[in-house]
Amino acid sequence: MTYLKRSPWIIHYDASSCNGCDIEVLACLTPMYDIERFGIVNTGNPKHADVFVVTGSINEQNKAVIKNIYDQIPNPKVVVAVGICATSGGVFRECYNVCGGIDKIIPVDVYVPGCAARPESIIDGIVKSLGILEEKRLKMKNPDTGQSSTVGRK
Amino acid sequence: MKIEEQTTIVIGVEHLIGRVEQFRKGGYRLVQLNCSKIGEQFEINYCFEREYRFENIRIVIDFETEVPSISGMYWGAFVYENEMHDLYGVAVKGMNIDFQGNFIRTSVQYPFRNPSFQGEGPCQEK
Amino acid sequence: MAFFEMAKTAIRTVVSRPATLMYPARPGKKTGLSRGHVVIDPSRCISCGMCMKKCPSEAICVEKDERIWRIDRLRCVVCNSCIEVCPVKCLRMDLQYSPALLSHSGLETFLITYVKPERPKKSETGENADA
Amino acid sequence: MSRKIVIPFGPQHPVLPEPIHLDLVLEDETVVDVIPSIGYIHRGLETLVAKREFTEYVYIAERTCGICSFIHGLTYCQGVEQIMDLEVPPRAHYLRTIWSEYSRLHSHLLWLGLFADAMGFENLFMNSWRLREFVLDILEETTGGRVIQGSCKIGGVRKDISNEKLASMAADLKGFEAELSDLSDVFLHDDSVKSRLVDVGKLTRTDAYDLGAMGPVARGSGVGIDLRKTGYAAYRDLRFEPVTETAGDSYARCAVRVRELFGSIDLIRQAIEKIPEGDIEVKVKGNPDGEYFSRSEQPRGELVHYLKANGSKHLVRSRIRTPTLTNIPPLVKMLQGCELADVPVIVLSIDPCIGCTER
Repeated sequence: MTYLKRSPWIIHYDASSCNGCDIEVLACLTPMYDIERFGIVNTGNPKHADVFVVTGSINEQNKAVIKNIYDQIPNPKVVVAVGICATSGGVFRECYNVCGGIDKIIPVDVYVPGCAARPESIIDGIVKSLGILEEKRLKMKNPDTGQSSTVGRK
Repeated sequence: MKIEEQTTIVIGVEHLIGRVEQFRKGGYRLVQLNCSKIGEQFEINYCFEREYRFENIRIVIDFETEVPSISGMYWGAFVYENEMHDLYGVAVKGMNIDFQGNFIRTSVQYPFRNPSFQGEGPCQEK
Repeated sequence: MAFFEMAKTAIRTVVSRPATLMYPARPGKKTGLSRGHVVIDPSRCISCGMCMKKCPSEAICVEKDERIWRIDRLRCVVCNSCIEVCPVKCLRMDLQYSPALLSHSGLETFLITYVKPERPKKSETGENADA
Repeated sequence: MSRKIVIPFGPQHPVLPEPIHLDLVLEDETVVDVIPSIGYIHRGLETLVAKREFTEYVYIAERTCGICSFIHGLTYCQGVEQIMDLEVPPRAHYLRTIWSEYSRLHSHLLWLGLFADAMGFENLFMNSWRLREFVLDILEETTGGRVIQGSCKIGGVRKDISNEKLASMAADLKGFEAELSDLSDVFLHDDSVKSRLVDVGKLTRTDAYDLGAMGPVARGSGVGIDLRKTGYAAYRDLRFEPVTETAGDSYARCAVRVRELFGSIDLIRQAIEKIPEGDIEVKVKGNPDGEYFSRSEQPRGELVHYLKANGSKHLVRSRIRTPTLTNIPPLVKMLQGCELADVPVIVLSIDPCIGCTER
């Protein structure tokens, strides 16, 4: 539970979602769900962020944008794919402009299903991702001892 | 029960500008432009409305035919014309703001001409 | 006047309960109709494949020969359409949403255990068998 | 001394919930020209008509946009029903109206929150979204989905609301309305809100009409077009007047939306009072053949679903013209001549919904 002592910041990017999951991610920040209780702050700046929350599937145009934002986030970082579109492409999988889930471009640590993902699932997903973030941090600090299952995760 | 009467008049490309001019003078607003591919032809609808009266004019053209832009009369038409160009490859002549095919950037050129699909059939692993 | 306005808000905020639902500490709210995830009763499925045909995101796979009903949780958009078309009502919507996963492993496979009741032999689909 | 510089705005920007890219041409601090470019969320979902049967396409149509999902579903279903000459039972019409108006409430509250956030008024953002949860709870209790409701189908609706539930919904509206008027006071009368909005992003009446502005953008400039007046669903039986303001600035657009919230509450009350008993759906037989421009009033303006069918079970063409697309030319006009610092407020004042614009 050490990770709850820290205050991870999230950055949210709408890849090509229908807005449904987006507004649910935002709803998590508002009084009813209030993930700020866990010290989580939504930031607009990738360089401040620890958790990258992506909604919607990858398409040809935002491939580069997502890669760019991902690269700008300092290590350690985790990626949370929120919603069916982000995890597999969902109903839009067959569209010509959609490449599929986020894991085609960047490694994803937590998959949150749901169409649209409910705020409760998003909270679950983000809290899960904090554990992984902590593991990654330990791993980074002392690469020998901090064995973790996240190494080499796709 | 029909919600509203919708009239569609098919005209030739050469009469397009004249007809649109009439709508413009009559105080109609532009609802939308849209293109559909029917067989080996494009069908372009120009919809206008005034006081909830909906009117539609349609031109049917070949793939190569150039369409005159109506953005001189309706400034806001550029979004639809650029979209038509980007998705179907309709050549529109004389747009006020021409994005040169960069309004909606797509992975495939003129994707709606021959829609392609990816992905797999219903039963597959992964 | 502005002061009284503010005082009213302040008092109300102090007196009333916080709006926050305190989600992980308290269970999330659910209503009777909430769409969580699809559950199958494998003992009643006649593997007619209607759910597979009508699924808008092609998340369901029914393999009649191997008697398998498979769903990809990371593809299912919980639209309720399979449940509506199921002729024997062996599918239902559970209120609990599917949990977050740590890897791309949403596939869940169920072995269909339905046994066709003794009837004069009918070829292929059991569609009319029990509807 | 003035030098022109180009500032790219977006696609990822702290104030934008969704990616839109604007190239702002600036002279000192003043925006002289704007070049919008979209396509970051383009999925090409209209092509899916060739893959999905017309009855299944409802699920795709609904997922065009997560904010006004119900109205997308309604407009699509209405289009197919008009082509097939299906007579939808009156109770279904009323249920559709009730859900549409709840969607409008939820969308406007969402927008008010985002708008407050763009102004830098965090508290107001939180309060709007807290109120919005009330609407979402009702939507979930009656349809099963919070943002993607999925309760519309061709020929009617998929779920009924019991009369007791309707009565309790009407009763709950009272407390909601009281809280809403507290909130709207801040939006309409607070000095700091006014100083950010009044005279920002002016759009004259002529410009609004000529450029094809729709919804609150048009009504904020005095153009009283409201597609609900065409009388689709049950709107023909209900009394309401389009809300208009004449100033044409961001404040007027905000005021239109705030007043529409109360209009929606009133419409819901009327609908609950008048709702008839009866079936909620009719059977769909055969395939559609024909074409129709199905139009409806979304929270953001006029939504057009153009559907063309040829008698097979796949439609030939579905074209979705969303209100944001038609509001882009007015946005360009509004931005010309504004200060750089006002750009986020003006962009948000048209309530951009990029997800459905790019489809």
